[in-house]
Amino acid sequence: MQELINRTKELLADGTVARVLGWRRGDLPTNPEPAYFNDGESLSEFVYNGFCGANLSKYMIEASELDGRTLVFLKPCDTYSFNQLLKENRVDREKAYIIGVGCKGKISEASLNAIGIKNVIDVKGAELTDACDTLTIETLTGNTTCAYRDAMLERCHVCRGKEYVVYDELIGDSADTVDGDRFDEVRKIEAMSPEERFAFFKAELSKCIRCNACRNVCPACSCRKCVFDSTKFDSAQKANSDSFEEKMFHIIRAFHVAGRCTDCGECSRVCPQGIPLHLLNRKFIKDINTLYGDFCAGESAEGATPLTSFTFGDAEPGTV
Amino acid sequence: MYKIAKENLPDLYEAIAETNTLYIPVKKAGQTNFEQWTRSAEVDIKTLKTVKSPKDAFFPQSENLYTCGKEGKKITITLEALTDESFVVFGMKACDVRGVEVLDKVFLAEPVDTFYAARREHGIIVAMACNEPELSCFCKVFGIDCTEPSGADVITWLIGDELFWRPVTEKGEMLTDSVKRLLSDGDDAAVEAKREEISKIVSKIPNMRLSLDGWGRDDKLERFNSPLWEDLYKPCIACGTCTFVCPTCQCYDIKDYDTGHGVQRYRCWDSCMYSDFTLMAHGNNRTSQMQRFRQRFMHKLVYFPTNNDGMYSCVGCGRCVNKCPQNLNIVKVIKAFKKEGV
Amino acid sequence: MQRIGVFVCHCGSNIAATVDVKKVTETALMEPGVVHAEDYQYMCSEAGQAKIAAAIAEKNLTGIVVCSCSPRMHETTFRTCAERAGINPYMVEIANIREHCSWIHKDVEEATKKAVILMRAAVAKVNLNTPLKPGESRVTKRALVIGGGIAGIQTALDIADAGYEVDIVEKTPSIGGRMSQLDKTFPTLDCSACILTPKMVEAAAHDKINIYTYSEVEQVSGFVGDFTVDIRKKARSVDMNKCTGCGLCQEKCPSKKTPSEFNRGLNTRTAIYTPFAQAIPNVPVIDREACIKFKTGKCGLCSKVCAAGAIDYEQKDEIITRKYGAIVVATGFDVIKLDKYDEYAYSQSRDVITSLELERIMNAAGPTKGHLQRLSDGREPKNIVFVQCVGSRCADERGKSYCSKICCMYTAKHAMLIRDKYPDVNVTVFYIDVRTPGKNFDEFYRRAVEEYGVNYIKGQVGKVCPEPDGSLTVYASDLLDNKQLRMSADMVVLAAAIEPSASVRQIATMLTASIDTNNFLTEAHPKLRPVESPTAGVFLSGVCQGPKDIPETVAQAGAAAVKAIGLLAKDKLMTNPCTAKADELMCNGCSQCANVCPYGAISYETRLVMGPGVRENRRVAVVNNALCQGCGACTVTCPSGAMDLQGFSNRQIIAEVDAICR
Amino acid sequence: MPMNDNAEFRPKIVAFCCNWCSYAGADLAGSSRLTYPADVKIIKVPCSCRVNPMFILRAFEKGADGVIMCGCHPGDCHYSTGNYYARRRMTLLFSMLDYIGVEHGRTRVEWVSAAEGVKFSATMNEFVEKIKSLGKNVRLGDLRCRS
Amino acid sequence: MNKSDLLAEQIREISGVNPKKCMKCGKCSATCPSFDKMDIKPHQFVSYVDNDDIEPLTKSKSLWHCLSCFACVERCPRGVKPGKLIDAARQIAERQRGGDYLTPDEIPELFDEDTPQQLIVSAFRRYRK
Repeated sequence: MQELINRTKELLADGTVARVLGWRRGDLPTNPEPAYFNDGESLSEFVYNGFCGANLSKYMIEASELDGRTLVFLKPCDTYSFNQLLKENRVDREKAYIIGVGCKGKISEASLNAIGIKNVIDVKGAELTDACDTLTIETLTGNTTCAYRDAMLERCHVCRGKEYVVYDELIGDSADTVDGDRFDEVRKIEAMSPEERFAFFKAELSKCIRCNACRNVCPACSCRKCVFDSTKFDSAQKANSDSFEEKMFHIIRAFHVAGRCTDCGECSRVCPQGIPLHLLNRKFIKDINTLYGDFCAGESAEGATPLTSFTFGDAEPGTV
Repeated sequence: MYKIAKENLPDLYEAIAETNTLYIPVKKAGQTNFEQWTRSAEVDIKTLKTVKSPKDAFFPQSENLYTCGKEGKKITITLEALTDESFVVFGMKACDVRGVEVLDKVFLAEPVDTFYAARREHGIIVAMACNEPELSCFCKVFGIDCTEPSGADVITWLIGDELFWRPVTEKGEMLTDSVKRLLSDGDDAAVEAKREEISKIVSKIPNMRLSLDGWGRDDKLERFNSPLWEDLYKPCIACGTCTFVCPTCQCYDIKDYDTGHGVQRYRCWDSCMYSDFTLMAHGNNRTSQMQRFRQRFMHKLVYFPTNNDGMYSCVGCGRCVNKCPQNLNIVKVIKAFKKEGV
Repeated sequence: MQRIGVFVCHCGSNIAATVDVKKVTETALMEPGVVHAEDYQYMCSEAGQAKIAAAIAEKNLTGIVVCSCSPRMHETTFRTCAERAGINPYMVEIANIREHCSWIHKDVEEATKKAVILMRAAVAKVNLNTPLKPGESRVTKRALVIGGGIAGIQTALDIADAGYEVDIVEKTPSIGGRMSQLDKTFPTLDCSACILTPKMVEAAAHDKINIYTYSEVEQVSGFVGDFTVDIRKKARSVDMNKCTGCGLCQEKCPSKKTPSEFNRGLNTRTAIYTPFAQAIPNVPVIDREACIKFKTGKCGLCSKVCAAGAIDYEQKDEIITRKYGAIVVATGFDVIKLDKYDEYAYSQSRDVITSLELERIMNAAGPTKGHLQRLSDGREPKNIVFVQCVGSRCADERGKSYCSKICCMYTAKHAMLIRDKYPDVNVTVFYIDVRTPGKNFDEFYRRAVEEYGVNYIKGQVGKVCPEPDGSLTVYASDLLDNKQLRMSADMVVLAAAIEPSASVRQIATMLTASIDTNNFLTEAHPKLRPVESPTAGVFLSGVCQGPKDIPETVAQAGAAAVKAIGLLAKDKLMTNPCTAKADELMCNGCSQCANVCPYGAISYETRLVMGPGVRENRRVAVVNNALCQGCGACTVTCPSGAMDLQGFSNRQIIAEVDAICR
Repeated sequence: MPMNDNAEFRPKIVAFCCNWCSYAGADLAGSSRLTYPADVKIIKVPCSCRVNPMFILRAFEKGADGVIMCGCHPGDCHYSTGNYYARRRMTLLFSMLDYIGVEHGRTRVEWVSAAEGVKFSATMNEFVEKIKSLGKNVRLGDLRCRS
Repeated sequence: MNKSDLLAEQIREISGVNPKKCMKCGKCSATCPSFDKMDIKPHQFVSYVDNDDIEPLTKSKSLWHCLSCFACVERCPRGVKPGKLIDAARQIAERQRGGDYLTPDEIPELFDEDTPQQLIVSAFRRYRK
């Protein structure tokens, strides 16, 4: 982390960048927040560790409107999101100074809660310089430890790799965190009967409270004004009606990012109701890969997406 | 004081549900929220905080106001009936109950919101003391005692293998009478011991000692004009999570739904985080996310107490602390101002 | 709020017998926005239209719904009627209660119910209609003709005679095309050169015609009335202005081994060459791949002998960019390759030739000076066999499924000419069918049989075997005698199928003109618009559209010219108003819509966007109305819904969906 | 609306037809008097690529029991490429509907040319039968529209 | 369907050939090596099948003169493949006679030195199970 701060101070001092977009220490060890730093002094609050899961690429839309370059820290998977935004002219490459930061998998309080660890006062073992295999945790009710892996976000278990597709420089090491196939969950659902599938999604989606966090955090959902907020389609964007609206919203949300979704997993990370929203996005990714050839959104900032291209012999609807 | 063995709780639910609609924390697809009880529901009264607050029981996320029907050129208008049957909300925590009191200030003041008033009249609150307050809790800051919720009709404590039950209002007594066959006499001492135990946990939680210096009705424009907001709002992604999980957020929007045979006019929660919040024909009076972000906290910590005898419209439940996608929350805001000494 | 009038047509009994039109009319009055409804026997009649006009005037109608036959029948009628009565034509919608209702349902109650729903959907749509105005675009008064064969020449002449500038682009060094390779033409046996050359000269001399030979179309952008075309003028290495056409360079050129394209490779040409004597322009080109100077840097003989100093080895390709209002494609044809027809021994024996090669052999300016002889040994053949339908009417991938149309006639011509000039040569024609639809065509064929003694045998040739003695054995059927024939021949002539020029695919892509599975350009309508491409402003002339003989080609060339003239005669064009439109405030400038636009109608601009609380420079999508054809692909690609289609807007379609589902 | 349980189930079916091929195909079915059930109601769109997945979901939300989209045969699109995009969009959408447990067969795409009146009619007959066999759409509808 | 129609249908099925595609050019008969020995010529075979006139075919000597060289199959411009029709008719004739499938082991005993090689190959092809 100190290396990051030192390098950042240099870049601020020599005028290469006007500001820094990174993470600020929270009031608890588990809740750092995305933040801008305008000078070397404020960097004393800078933090980068396992809890810094937020994908900062979407903030670069706004930062592209500011004067001067913004230094942004992107994890390997975040660079795909940035590249996709670049492809859609939503960010300005010239306005960004990208430091690719190492990633050993991201953890969250919610994941700790899920394994019964609550009220976390202090955590050791989640720094980039740590081995990141065990977390030593102090809680309100006593001390405990757990495997780093067990506190990891779902997306890190199926991480696509630690490649950076766009950057200006790289700092820090990454570690292989993969221990699953990212389409396994999708396959599991596909193997269910239609009735089971319907029951599964009904239970999950009926929890939706239409807070729009999934949409607003999504780097592919970068519309200035979402179609669900416009009057053109006459859709209620904030009322949960427990019948069809949620399904419509989630299907269309996933459809609109099909071929553009980099599978960054932010939607599932932020859902207050723990809906596995990535399962919808991944279904499209899996279909696209199967039907139209492997495609990885964000890998390149050029070229058409699967839904803006075609071949003469494409599969017919309803046959797959 | 009464008590009932934990294993007999299903009978209690059944008994309550005989004469009331029962809302209780139910676990569905991994998350616990207040829902209408059914025999097959997986009741979960152990989870401290439901994702959404029980606010829905009195002020649903969306509810019909009236329905216009149309046949040919004939138009009919049917008002939505007011709640006229009693219901019980079981397991509300002290902060949640205070949340309802905050809503009362808004909806029961003139002009009275009849939909809300009817629900308040027919609703019976069975509150439950918090067994294990969490690190994100800061109810004490607002004078709430989570060991003994106030404002409820019945207070309960989960102690060991038993649920202790104390009716405190007339409504509470009536409900108690209807289920008395399932209850036995309880012992105040056990409750006092439990309260003591809980208080010890509370004393260990740093945020319970949060200072509200400078907030409340004294402040006028100083905080409003602070440059700190510009920095604080930045990570906000303008989702409605904080407002939708909040037990006191009371803003709503009124919309029409075209059913094809007419129109349903309904209201649904709105969020001050949304760009169309208070959008009017001429445009919006808060045009930036900073302004909307500021509104939320100024409202809870300054405007509301100013208008309501010092009552804050935050109850320290800490749901927003847990759920904000980017880890922003009211505690951080309070701390930031404290640190800057504004 | 609209004031809508609903007009329900009985269509005699076509609708009224199955749909209770009175009921539809009454129900219409209940619909939101409807202030008038009436029914009538024939809405499309004068009287019916008068009723609509009267109602518009009396009730101040702002929108019209006509419940009648398919909009494909009378939408224009009713729109025109509305326009005359003073409301925007695009405020009219048709509820198709005939083709989609009364004609397919029998039960009156059921059909009436459906008619009511279709009416409702149309009313719901009209409630959201907005007046649309066709845009205008300017017309560049110049035409481009791609291809300089007889089709292109004739089209260019006709357009030029009407007073418009025309450019011809021809990829070979001379105009003239396939017709210049022919010896005589059927059914009159005119000398091809005698009738073609004057046309070539006329085109070259015409002050409105500009010819680019040895040139190719490189890029096309724009749209009807306003195409921008890049033409690559390949380096000729000879200065067109200086060259006198004396031909000395060709005489002296030491590189003489290149097969002559004009003579179908039957003889050779020099590296600096004009394809044929009457070439226009009569200026040679240097084939840089064959030229010794270009290959080795030595030689330069042509430059030395050229008194005019016209040789320019340094010349470079030149790109000419020009604007055109209309484009005519006249890219012509080629004969198919026969390498897959081993049974006919085309690649094994030099005495098995194609008909086009025979044309060159028969031509006085050809490789044999017009003397009929075997290419293997120069002997005059005694027995000639013609094989019809080689690769035509073929179901497999070796050939073409279609009939090449011209072979029957030219084979009769060849047979006749040979028998005329060499009466002792035996000529046998194997045919499957003899197809002679055309003026004086069958008479021509009969003359070949009756007067010239050509031996026509019904049956196909199965194989041709070259024998060691140089003769050819032909195995064939005689279907009428139910015999198998084995005959010896000195020469076999194959009527190879014709196919569109290979370059047409690329040109079609550039023009976004559609093409069929055989690479023929598709016409806008097979019967009613046979010389227009579906792409506005692009016209078709000659064999690029389908097999044709010379008279047909010339006729079509004239027709294409007339269509082009009709376009060029307009000062401005009205464009389809149902085009896409981007809502600036919602547009992200993400460029996804441009990816799916087949017309390149979407571009991006950074411009000041203003709205409630918004005042900033943004990159936004801009639709060129003249280019947009209104397909709507962009509207679905756009995630924010910023892109919408006028006349078929999201809200309109949703209103129809809602009306139907309610 | 009182529902007679004994009444035969009459599905609501929305058919999106492109202006150039399928709408004309439907016209041809009409002029050839080739019947198909009145349950099918056609909405004209310029091209199959104009059909937004939201239209299809909207139809279901508002009470449709089946939605079919017809366009020019691949390769014959009036706008050259529209139906190719439509094909990919619908393939993915249908697969997603299947994934969330909606009965297979409530949605369909069929390519119908202007000359295929017979095919249009046959397709619609088939589709109505299929929807009848699937019964009322309960998985995607909005209860508010049933009142 | 009468017997002859049924047989014609069977032939079409066995051969996988649609005789309707024939344009009557006669190219099949043009190079048939056994043409002279055949009573019904290859091109006629197609029209017999097309006319559902099967009886004469199954009795025809042509069946046993066809070498299955498949020149007609290769060269037919319409993909009608008369050779396959003959082959199919031959199978039907075999079946009518009660002749059963041969096993590959039986075949070597049945041919002598004059048997063309192609016949052996086609026998394998035809009589395999």
